[in-house]
Amino acid sequence: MKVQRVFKRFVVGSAALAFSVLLIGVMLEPPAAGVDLRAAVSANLAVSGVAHPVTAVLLNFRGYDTLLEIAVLLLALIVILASGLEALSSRPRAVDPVLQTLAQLAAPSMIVVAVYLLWAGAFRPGGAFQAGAVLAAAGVLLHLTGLLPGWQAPTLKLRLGLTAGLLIFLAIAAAVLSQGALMQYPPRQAGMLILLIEAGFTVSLGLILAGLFLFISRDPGDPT
Amino acid sequence: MIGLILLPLVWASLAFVLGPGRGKWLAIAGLSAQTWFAFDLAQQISAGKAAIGHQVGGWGAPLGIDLAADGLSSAMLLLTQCVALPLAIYASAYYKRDDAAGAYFWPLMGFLIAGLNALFVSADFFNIYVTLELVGLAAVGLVAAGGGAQQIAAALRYLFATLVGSGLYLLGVALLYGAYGTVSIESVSLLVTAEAPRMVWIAFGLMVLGLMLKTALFPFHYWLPPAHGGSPAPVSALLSALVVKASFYLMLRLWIGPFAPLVAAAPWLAWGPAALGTLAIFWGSWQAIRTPRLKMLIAYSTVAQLGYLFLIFPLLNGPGAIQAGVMQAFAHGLAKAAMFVAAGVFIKATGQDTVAGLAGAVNRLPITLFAFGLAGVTLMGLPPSAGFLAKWQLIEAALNQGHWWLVLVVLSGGLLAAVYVFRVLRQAFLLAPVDTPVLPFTPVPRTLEWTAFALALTSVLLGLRGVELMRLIQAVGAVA
Amino acid sequence: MSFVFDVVLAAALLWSGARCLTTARLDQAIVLFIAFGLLLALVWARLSAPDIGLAEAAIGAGLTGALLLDVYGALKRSKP
Amino acid sequence: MTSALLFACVGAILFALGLAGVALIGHLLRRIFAFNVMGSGTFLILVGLAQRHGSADPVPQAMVLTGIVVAVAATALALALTRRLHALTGKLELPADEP
Repeated sequence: MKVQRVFKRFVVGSAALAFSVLLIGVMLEPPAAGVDLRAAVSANLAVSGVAHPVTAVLLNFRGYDTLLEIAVLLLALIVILASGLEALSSRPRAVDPVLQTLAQLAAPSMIVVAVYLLWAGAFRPGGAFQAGAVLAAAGVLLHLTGLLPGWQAPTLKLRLGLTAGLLIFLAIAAAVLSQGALMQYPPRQAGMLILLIEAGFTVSLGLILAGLFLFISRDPGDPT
Repeated sequence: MIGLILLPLVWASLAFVLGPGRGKWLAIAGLSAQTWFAFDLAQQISAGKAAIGHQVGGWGAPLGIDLAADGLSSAMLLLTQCVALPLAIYASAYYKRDDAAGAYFWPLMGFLIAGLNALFVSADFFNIYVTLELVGLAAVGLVAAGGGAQQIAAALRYLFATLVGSGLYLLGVALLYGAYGTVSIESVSLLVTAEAPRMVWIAFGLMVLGLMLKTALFPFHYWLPPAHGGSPAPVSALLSALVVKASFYLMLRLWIGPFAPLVAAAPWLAWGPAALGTLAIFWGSWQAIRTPRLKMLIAYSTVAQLGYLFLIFPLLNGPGAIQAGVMQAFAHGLAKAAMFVAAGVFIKATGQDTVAGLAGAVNRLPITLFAFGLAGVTLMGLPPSAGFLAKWQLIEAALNQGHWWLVLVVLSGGLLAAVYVFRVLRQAFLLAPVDTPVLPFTPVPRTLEWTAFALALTSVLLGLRGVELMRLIQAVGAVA
Repeated sequence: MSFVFDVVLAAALLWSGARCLTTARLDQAIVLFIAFGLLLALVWARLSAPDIGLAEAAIGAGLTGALLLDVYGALKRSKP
Repeated sequence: MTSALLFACVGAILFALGLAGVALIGHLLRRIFAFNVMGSGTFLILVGLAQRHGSADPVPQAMVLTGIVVAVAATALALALTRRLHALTGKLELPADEP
């Protein structure tokens, strides 16, 4: 049994080593002739509605990926809910009151930071992802300091918030079908539409990421 | 085509907003509309349009993401909707109102169908990765839903298999982008024809390996039986009929599409999948013959039946091979869905999941048993079923190219299938032995029995309407 | 000069990744995993990808790290 | 050799390391780490290889952002299932392969 395990380790380990050597070897070879998308991105940046190339790719050129991605995120949360949750522990968390005050002060400013990041994403690094992450961090902070109880079952309001990002995105993507294609934003309104999508995205992303934490983070109920 | 992606996303999210256990009517309505869309699309393509495309965002590849439906993808779309709709009707009667396992069934199923449809029409390597994850995570969620320790363990095993599979695929995508600077399938096809550095060979190998893991081809099948055999019946049916077919479709699509120049340069590559497929047929059938549990028997039968799909790879140069593969996907999809839902009826009625527990079922559940038998006819490949047509096509293609041993594999696989199907039927037709007490018997909703019957009947009757399907798939030959 | 920094960064990233998978103690592995995420965020900054750096630090290291620590705490509490 | 190519090579090693880890490690939390190391390796290859000769390329950067969110979703899901398994069985490893 033990010999078998050592043997398995040896085989898998040397296979992994050989594979990485091979991979590095081919990566050092000169590349084939290909496409350069950098030129295409900068040529179309002006009509994309945003000035930051990464945001333009994420929400306009390859916005369809992002649409499916928020579906993946929502899906992960639903799976966690579906796989069954432990009952909430009745034990209160022991928290320092100083920490609580700090968290109370920090949470509103984190929301301000999130809004700033969302707005800044149009022309510099930042955007819905980062803003949503900050929102989620605010939620986690409030939870850890005992100010926000763990979520038991999602209420209707919460479910609406969780899906808002996907539903707004779907609605806008389908509404512009009259332009000829899914997600074909008219260049003039593109900036506004993208901001709208990003706003919904931020709220849902924040709630989902916070939800990942708040739904998972619970102890098995006291066996009484 | 767009409706087939947007509609399930919409009903899945709305079903989640409505709350646990709600949304079945939304799902059934949505799936009915989708079925109509799928038929409409298939009709347009068989009427002569070779392929229907859509440029998302109006940018066009390689900057944007393209969608494209040809005969092959539209056939898969048709299969997906035609299996999903009866399964939704079945599930609406299967899950009781406050069943914890069914609380989030509808949103999960919606995302699964959306992911499958999006996968079938995507023409972008990276976009396909996202759809693969959507399908994989939804499938894992369905396995895990409301389950006990065994189901959670099966879900975790499945999760790691599917994540490693898509991880390998994603590395392939990364290498392709590194080699060519694009992930549009069309652009990559042109560039591969011009020049294929070694990096592209590795990318191809990684993608094929990842997809074989996701399709549970022997010896990567280890995750399938616990996941498919341990889930509630509607879930097992969705997974066995559709989810594993998606990664097979993708592998076939890559094989005959962008990477065809590589395969042409090294034709011996095709014998790898075929050899593994052969082993899968024998190993899966053998396990199905041995296992005491009914749903495990059906799950192992899936391992075996998936093997046939991979036998077509050495034959792809000649005519008829793609048709044989897609026909097998249809036959197995419909028949396996029917078998799993029939098994669900047996389990609901008798409260146990063993082959032995079926004794005397013929008097109580004749319709369900008949459905199981019909599905078995398809799996064995007896005329006039779709399974017969698939095997006939496969044998014809193999004989045309002089690979007589493939014929032997197909024929002996059919015999082995007969052994495990008759194992179930024999038990069911036997009267309950006198010395064991008659098991308690709960009546089951009629809907459950009739949907099983409808699925099984379709799998047999499809054999009579095979010509239309063949003509639809012909449109692939033109594109590839 | 900056290439030397990159080599050191690469070595640190590899070391933390490898140690994270091989160390015997679970709490050390979690800390190493978070350190791996933070080093990775630095790498993204060096690859002129500040967006990914921000996301990696916030989601990859931050949120996943918090989740891991929480799971670890729960595991410890549930042991008799 | 540019820095981008250096990080792509690091990515290759990380991928192989993570893959070996997923194959060899039975402990579920550690297996989740291994999966994440593998994913990070892929992301480094995607961006590093694309930028090996030149300036920043926004397309793979956007893809990696998408990939990171998907990976976090998968990680959270795996953690939740692991925790659930632990609550039900008290174990952090999957039961033996064949019954």
